[in-house]
Amino acid sequence: MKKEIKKLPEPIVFKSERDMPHCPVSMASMEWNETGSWRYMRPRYVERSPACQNSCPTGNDIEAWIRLLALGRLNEAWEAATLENPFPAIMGRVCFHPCMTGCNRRELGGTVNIGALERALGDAMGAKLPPAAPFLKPSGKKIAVVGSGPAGLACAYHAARMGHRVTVFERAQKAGGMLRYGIPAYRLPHDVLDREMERLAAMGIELHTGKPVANASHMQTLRQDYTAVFLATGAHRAKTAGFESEKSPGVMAGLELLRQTAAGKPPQIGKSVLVIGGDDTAVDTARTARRLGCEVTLIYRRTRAEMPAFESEVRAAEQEGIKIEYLMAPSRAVIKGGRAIGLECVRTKLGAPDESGRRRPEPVKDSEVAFESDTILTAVGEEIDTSIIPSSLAIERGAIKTGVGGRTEWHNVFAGGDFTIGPRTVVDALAAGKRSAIAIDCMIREEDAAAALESASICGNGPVLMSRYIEKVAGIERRVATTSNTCIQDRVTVFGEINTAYFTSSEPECAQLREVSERLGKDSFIEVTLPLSDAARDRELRRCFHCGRCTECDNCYIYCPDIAIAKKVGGFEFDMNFCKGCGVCSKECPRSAIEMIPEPTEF
Amino acid sequence: MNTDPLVCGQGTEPQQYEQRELMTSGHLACPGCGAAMAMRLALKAMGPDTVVVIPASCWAIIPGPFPYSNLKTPLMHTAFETTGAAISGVRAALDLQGKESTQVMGWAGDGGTFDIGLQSLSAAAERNENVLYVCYDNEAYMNTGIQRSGATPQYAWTTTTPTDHPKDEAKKNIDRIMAAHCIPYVATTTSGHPHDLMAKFAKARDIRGFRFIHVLCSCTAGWKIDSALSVEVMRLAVDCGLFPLYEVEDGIHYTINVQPKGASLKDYLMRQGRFRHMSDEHVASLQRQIEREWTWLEKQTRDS
Amino acid sequence: MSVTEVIMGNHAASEGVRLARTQVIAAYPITPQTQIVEKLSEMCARGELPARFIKVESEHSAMACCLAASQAGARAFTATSSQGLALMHELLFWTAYGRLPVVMANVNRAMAPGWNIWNDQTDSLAQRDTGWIQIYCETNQEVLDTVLMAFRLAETVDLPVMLVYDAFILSHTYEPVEIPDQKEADRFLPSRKAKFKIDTSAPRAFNPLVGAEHYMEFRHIMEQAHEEAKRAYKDIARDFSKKFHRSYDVMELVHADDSEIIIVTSGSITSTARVAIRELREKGEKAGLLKMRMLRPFPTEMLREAVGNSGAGKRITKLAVLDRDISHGAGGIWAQEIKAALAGVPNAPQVFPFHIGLGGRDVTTESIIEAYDYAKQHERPERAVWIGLKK
Amino acid sequence: MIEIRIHGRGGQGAFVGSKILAMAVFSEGKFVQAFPSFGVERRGAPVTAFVRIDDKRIELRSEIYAPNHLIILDRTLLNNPATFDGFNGEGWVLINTRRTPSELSKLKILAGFRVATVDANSIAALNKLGSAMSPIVDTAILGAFCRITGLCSIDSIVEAIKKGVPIKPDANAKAAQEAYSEVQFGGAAAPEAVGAEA
Repeated sequence: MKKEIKKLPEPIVFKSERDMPHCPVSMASMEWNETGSWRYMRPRYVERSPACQNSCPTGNDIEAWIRLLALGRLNEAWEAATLENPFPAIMGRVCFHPCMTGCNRRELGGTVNIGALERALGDAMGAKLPPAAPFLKPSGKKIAVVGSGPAGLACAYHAARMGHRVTVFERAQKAGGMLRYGIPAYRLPHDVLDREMERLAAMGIELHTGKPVANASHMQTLRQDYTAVFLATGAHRAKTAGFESEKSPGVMAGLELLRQTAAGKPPQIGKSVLVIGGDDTAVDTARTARRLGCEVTLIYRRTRAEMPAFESEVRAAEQEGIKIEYLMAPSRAVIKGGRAIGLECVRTKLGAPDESGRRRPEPVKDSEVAFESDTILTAVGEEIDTSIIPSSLAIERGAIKTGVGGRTEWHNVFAGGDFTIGPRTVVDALAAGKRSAIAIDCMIREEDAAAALESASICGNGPVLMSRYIEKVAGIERRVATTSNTCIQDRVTVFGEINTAYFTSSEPECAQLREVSERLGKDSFIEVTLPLSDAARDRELRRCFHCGRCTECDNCYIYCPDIAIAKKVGGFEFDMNFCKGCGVCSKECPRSAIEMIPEPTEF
Repeated sequence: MNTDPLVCGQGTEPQQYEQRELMTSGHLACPGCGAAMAMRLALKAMGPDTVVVIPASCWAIIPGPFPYSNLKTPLMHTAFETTGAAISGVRAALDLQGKESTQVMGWAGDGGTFDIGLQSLSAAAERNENVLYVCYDNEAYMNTGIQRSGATPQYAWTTTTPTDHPKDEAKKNIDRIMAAHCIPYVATTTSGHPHDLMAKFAKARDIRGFRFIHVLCSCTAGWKIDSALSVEVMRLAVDCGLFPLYEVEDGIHYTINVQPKGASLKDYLMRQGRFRHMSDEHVASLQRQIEREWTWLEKQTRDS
Repeated sequence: MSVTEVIMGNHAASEGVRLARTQVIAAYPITPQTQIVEKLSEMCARGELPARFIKVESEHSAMACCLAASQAGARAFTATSSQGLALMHELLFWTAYGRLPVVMANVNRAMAPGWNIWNDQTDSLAQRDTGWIQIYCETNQEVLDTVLMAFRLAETVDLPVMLVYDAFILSHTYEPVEIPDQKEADRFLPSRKAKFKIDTSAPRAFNPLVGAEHYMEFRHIMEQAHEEAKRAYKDIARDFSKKFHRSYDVMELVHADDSEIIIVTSGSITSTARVAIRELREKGEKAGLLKMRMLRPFPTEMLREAVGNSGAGKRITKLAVLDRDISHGAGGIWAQEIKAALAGVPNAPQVFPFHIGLGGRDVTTESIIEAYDYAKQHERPERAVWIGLKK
Repeated sequence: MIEIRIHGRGGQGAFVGSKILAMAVFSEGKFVQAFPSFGVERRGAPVTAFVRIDDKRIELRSEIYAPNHLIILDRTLLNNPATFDGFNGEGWVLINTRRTPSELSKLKILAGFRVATVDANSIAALNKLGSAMSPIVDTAILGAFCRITGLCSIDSIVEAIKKGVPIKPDANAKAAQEAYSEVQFGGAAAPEAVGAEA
């Protein structure tokens, strides 16, 4: 064991009574008395992964930026947030925040409203976001990214931070992919998106828009010109809803409405609109149509309980006057003059669960209902346009087949995001982009990507952390340091490890929505969700448990009966000369950042 | 005063506790000693211009033997029953030397306060001496090996109230006794509530006249608890209502500082070896005592 | 300029305390001491004595206050008697072993039960092992003077001093006392300078735990302080005599030259014994008188020199020791002390122990002569003789 | 040496009287000693106080067994034979009473004694010393005592009263002066005759 070195005073020895004072009076302190020798167990500071971080596919170090934000250290908070997840302002708005599902605060009044805080962080940086500096020296390697949706941008971002030169090719006129063309501006304003794109450009990432990578030969050229290629063209093809006369005019994909509206050229869809579907795209479609001045009815086969769209979005849609018909399945479009002018539907009831676990809707006999419509918008899911996939690459379940880090069968071609199989969410796309960036870096370094990804992920199978990767490959510590002498543990902090005595049960702060009249007014694509007020933000920041991380709350320091914990800049230090090993510091740590371990012994 | 007992450790911000240490390491308290915590926190609040007077108690041993001391303030050890008188004497001498701003803090255990020292304490309070008297209460004669005192809770085990016949009598209500002296300040706190404790000491420091602070301090040996639970049990004592945290000013103005969180009395008791023999009937009886006390206390609060 | 006034013994003590510029007084009423503190209260109230007078709830607390005040550097005084002194017992050790120069007046009163408020020295003599210096006074003048000397001695050797005088016979008796003026007193008794004191600018712990590895040394150091007290007392007495023209030795031998039988007294009996000796001498007896003033430290060497018959021509054959006290099962305390001091001294006189005047029984010249006669008539002492006992 | 014994009842001021007498005599250059009967003083209970006067330092500290003078502050004490214990009849018996010495001379217990009387109760009451029920007569009687014995001057008594009596010094002094004038001692021997050898 390492011997703690500290010069302690020597005990006083009186050789003669003549050296003694005339009365019993103290001459020195007790600091000669090393009470550390009384110890059976010793404390040590540990750092464990907060549950939120583990629940985020990107491994966003939410605790760190919440802590820094609460301390008013905005730039550091930004830096911490963008280490793992490049787009706080975007993700604060569009992510479904699996982190909040993981949040241990759930047990004591409700999960921390991380989404609102993330948006607050992103917006706090103002109009000009600071470009992220590379961690590593320029590698001189060129990487092509095809598709500027979240997966592509994430890959580009992380690869650039690792010192590679990245070029992004985007078919559309503007970068952003689904962020721009799939998510309506009232949810994600385009200026927010533009800001992020500018920031990527400022990092040196070349963004070529209006440049479709149209076919396989084009792709071959890319893989020769670039060290690596990352394909992330997404899934843009709307699935068919499967009712009669679906191909007729007067029926269009909801996605198409969203795309054209985002491009600034909303189509003419008339006054009365039916939207078919129950996912977010369906709701987005309905609300977009509503904003274009339509009367909108949403038709969904199941009940509200089974609806995949966010509850809050559905509620907002209803507020905005969108009528929802549950347990209603379309059977055929009513055609007049070659154009669909209505929809015939049948009522459904819920039967046995299907493979998704949801109860299957079954038509109810003789329950036909007819709706009139100017336009029928379908939004029952998207699929990949597999036509750009070279024939020599395998296709699996409608998507390109990939291995570790999204690597395809072509050794320097990787793929990710909706273009591949897997959960199709923005945050998953960001995670995929990061994984591929690391895999590409491993390829360049000629290292085993599988091993690298495993060691960079929480508990070996959780989210992959850029902080761990760069620490491993380059020894660069980018972890947001909590306290010194910390033993970092690859463990996720569970609620039972939180000392709830130090927290009161409190309700989360919820973001307010803009008034409906304003949402549907002149500037109808104005952002619906309002930011948290400063006070609400500050309250919400303080609801975080900071699971598994020292916040320098002083508990250990203030309780230590042996004054064996010193406050240092950036944390605390145990004085093992005096620590008696009582364990109070560990027990009273609100967030389980101190553990007791057996006293090391040589015997 | 911020009366949130949980403020410590709750937020992100460092608590900005007084960092100056007026107590050194190397002392002879048991691991996890609540009384050691209390002294350290109290001195942080009182500051270095403080004289501490300690009678026979664990704290007569904790500072260490001749020729040492673990306090960076003057410390006078005095006879068991004399704290009230000794602090009066020190006060008088300091006043005559023009050191009227120097604080004199008596620091006696429950035996030295509830029992043998009550006479001199009462007299000093009656004279309204300008001193602070602190009773650090670990609810038995711990220094001599856990014998019952007037502060030992009913039904508790001690070596003189064995489990075959645990303590019959309820804990003496020293706070009411002291409040009845109509002194400027009486307060209760625990080492498990550092913020509350330090705030009360800081408040007491700025009051002239006789001040009495009753600090509940866990004793791992006497309460038969794991040392790591030292703070937790003190907190539970408050949260189950058994040890109310309140202040009495001028004997009449009552303020309850912390509302119990409604922790279970049984949970508090069963964590401690000294209570583990208690029957449900005993627990219920103690619960009734708690309720009576709170009814009384809340009435005082309303009336003041 | 000094003034002479007819005052009671208790007020003589109070005047001494005033002249000593005592800073902290803590006391509790007990007959026959009460007038000391009543007078001091008046002095404090009138501002004649700028001291803090702490009206404590017991003698025990009185001593606790005083020792604490002394620890904090103040000159502290208290007064008590009998039961009150006994109640202080524990704290007498604290004061002495803490080496705190507190001065206390103890007015000798008998111990209860039965309740007895009258004169008897058992109360103070029973405290002989507490480490205090004890000085017994014969007159009211001596009471006042001894307060001043006691503070000076106490502060010279860092030991507390108990000045002792008899209940009523001195405490309540009015007689002329010369009261020095403040300047004279100040010239004799400078202000206190403590070696260590409670001081937040130089923090120390006082009276901590002392283990076996140091305890004996502290006792030895303190024993040396008692030895030093004997030497220091001589200097102080000499200086006192020079400044005030009144001298008080540790002991006083009257008719040293030709006495054969010496009556040994302490306290106020001495005065009456002086009359008795005069009467005896008028009848041709070679009677002498030895007044013992200091019990602790016990003046062993001086006693041996005074009555040990080492000088040429001296032939003291008997010491009749009058004890107004009793250590039950062992007899008179002064007699024990004197016997112990003379043990092994060749040609030492025989010690005849007498109990006299217990519990306020009046001591007359006749009763003293009775003791003398007994000593004269008996070749050697047997058991202690009780003078005036109803048999 | 002259020894004086004062008999009174608790509350009459016997001890204070002994002190004042001692102070007055001391002021004229004599040595003095004054002390009470050592006991628990209770209002109304018989008490005694003692005064010794001498030209040289007084060493004797025993009680007084053979007083030269008796001062009796309450005439009911005449009924108590102990009042006259040890009194050799050489000096005065000064009694606080309305009666004249000749009226009292018939009393057996006073037979052969030189008796002086003074109505100290009335004097004290007139001077508002104490209450009508229990007048404080010590100062008044001292005026009478110094007149009959000549042990000190009335001026010394007055001075001593002013110095040593904390309450109503002027009224007390006036009482002493009135008693000095009013004391009846029936043409007995000259005051200086007694104790002159002291």
